[in-house]
Amino acid sequence: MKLLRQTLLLLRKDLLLELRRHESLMTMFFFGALLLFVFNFSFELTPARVSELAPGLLWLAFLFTGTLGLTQLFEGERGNHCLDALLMSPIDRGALFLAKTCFNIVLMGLVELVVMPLFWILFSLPSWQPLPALFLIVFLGNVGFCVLGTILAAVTLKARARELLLPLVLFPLMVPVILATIRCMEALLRFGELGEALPWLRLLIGFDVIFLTVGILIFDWVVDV
Amino acid sequence: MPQVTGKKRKGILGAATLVFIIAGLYWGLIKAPPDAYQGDSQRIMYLHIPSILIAYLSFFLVFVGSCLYLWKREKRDDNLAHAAAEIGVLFTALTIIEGSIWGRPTWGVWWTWDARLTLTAILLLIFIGYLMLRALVEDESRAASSAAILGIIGFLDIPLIHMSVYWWRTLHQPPSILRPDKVPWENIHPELLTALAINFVAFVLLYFYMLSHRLRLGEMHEEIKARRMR
Amino acid sequence: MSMWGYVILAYGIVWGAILLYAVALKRRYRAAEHELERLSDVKES
Amino acid sequence: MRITVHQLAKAYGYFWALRDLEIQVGGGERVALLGPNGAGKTTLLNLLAGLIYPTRGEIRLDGVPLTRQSNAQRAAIGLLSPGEHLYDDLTARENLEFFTALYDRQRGPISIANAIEETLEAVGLGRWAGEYAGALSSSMKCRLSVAKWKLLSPKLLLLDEPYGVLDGGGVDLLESFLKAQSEQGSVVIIASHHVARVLDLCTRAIILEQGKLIFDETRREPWDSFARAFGAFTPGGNR
Repeated sequence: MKLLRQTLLLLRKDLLLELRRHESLMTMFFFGALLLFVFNFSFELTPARVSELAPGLLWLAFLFTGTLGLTQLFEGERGNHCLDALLMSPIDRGALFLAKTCFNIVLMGLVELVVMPLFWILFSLPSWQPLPALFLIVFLGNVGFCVLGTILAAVTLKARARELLLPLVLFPLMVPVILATIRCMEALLRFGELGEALPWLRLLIGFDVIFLTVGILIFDWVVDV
Repeated sequence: MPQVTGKKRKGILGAATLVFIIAGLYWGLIKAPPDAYQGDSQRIMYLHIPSILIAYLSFFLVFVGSCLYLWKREKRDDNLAHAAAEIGVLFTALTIIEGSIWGRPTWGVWWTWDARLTLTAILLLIFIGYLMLRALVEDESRAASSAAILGIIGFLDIPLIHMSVYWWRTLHQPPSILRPDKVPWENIHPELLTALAINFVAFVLLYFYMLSHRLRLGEMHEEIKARRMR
Repeated sequence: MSMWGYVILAYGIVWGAILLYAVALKRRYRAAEHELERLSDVKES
Repeated sequence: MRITVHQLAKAYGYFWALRDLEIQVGGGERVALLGPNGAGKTTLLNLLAGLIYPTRGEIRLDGVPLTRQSNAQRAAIGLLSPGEHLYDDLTARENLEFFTALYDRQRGPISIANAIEETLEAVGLGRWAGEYAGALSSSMKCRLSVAKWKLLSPKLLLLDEPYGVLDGGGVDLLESFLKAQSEQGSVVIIASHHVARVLDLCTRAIILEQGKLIFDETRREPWDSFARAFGAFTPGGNR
């Protein structure tokens, strides 16, 4: 599939650039870890309450680190009008969208790989057993966040105060992902399995699929004046 | 839309709106008897339900305007989206105010995370984001296409937001009979229904009346920009 | 506050806000018309 | 390569940047696009490059209209801005590898690596292949751009004000590259204010003013029509 080949090509370039400059990854990682400490100071986290609050706190941290990543998403293209270079090339604009979305998902995934265990350690949660399943749910939440986030990052690229505008425009639209991810994580933490949170999972997957297709179709209009 | 008939048609629309508003006020406040359950505070419903529908209607118009603009790139469609959003924000905000005032005597609190109030609040946030985006992008045609994308994405997201908020609500708040969407419509007193119907028509007419003026204003702004350009 | 107090409050705010918006719209309308005349005079002269 | 521009128009809001353009350009022609600032030169180049889409009318490359879906067609189009469209954090070689892969110029992996080395040698950047593009001097960056487009070899070459940043050596390199490409049937369109230099290179001149085409002559007649064209457009000169 040509779309896939082009997406992987662009993704490889973005990852290589990130490896060279590693601006986004470092800032996102430290910001995530920093938020954990801030949570510790701002909430009275007795072990009993922490497992109840964990989903909300974790997801709040990932939401903000993700937004940080989104605002840096097109920085690599800023120098030498490289965005025009990509738009001029024979690639499908949907591939550009997919590559940028996957890039931010990879960044957020790496941050979560470190921050979640750190959360378990810092707040001494009882069992490590639900962690892999939790990570899968958070990954699905990432996909939803990055899909919509990439579209809106491109839309607000040329706006003034775009770092402020992006979260303002993005967060209200993220309500389904936020609610669904937190409900699923709560069910996993409390009962060890999804159970009655299954409809939330379907909603989350539905959200990801819908806006992935919408993104691929609409991205051509996003980057064109 | 030729100027002359436009003015005449707006005149008729304006007159009809006024008639229905007065009828709505009279019917809602005086003629209709107080509701069996909630007493007189139910009269706020005559405003609340029409404005919610207007809020959704304006979001739909923003969606239509955005799609047409992306497809044909005509200023007219962009103008429609912008006008619908501006008036939509007003009615959405009023819906929230009405909802919380209605909630005060019934639940004893100014704000409850009731599904419908939360939903309207999210709608308001999306509208505000839409208008902020338009304001913060300087380049004229880029602002129009960016707003169009957000208009489409926002509209597609509404059903998902709707589902998630309602599921979230059924989880926490025990269903109370007094919740607006639980009102038993069948044995409602006919007078109340007529009051609601009249007010509904009044609001729709008012909405399109204001919209037509706002569209005209949009056209004039375009005209001014065109004149300055030449 | 009695029931009627809330009803009056709600109606007052709603119709007040709509009136305010109508007035603002009217003012913007007149300003635009004025601007249009000014620009059209400039073109003729 | 044959370009036909049919009733092309582009508007930004109420401002008509281009109005009903009618141009035919055949392979091997080198067109100088002249006109005061804001005449629509850049808009026309961006439309030809597929970066933006026309409000009315259409552009046909070899008879096939350029539309939103025509991604593959853009492979044959190159908007050369010397020193631009390069990633500063990638080395010269990586830049070329990335863009050749992007334009699907992978004629078998071995030969593409050799082609990259040869082209870098040809533009005199052999020793700097491993350097970051950002670290190169501006004239070296322009050589890298020429190397890039030599590898991509587009059928339609568009240049927007190339002489501004080029040094002496760079200009000769660029002009010989353009001559070579147009001999192989490519179309070259250069928008510039350096009228003397660009007219000397090109076989045809087009002048735009406020989005309209006011002059379109090929070099068949000897110097007089060019002299008039040259006279017609001296910045601030009146017709």
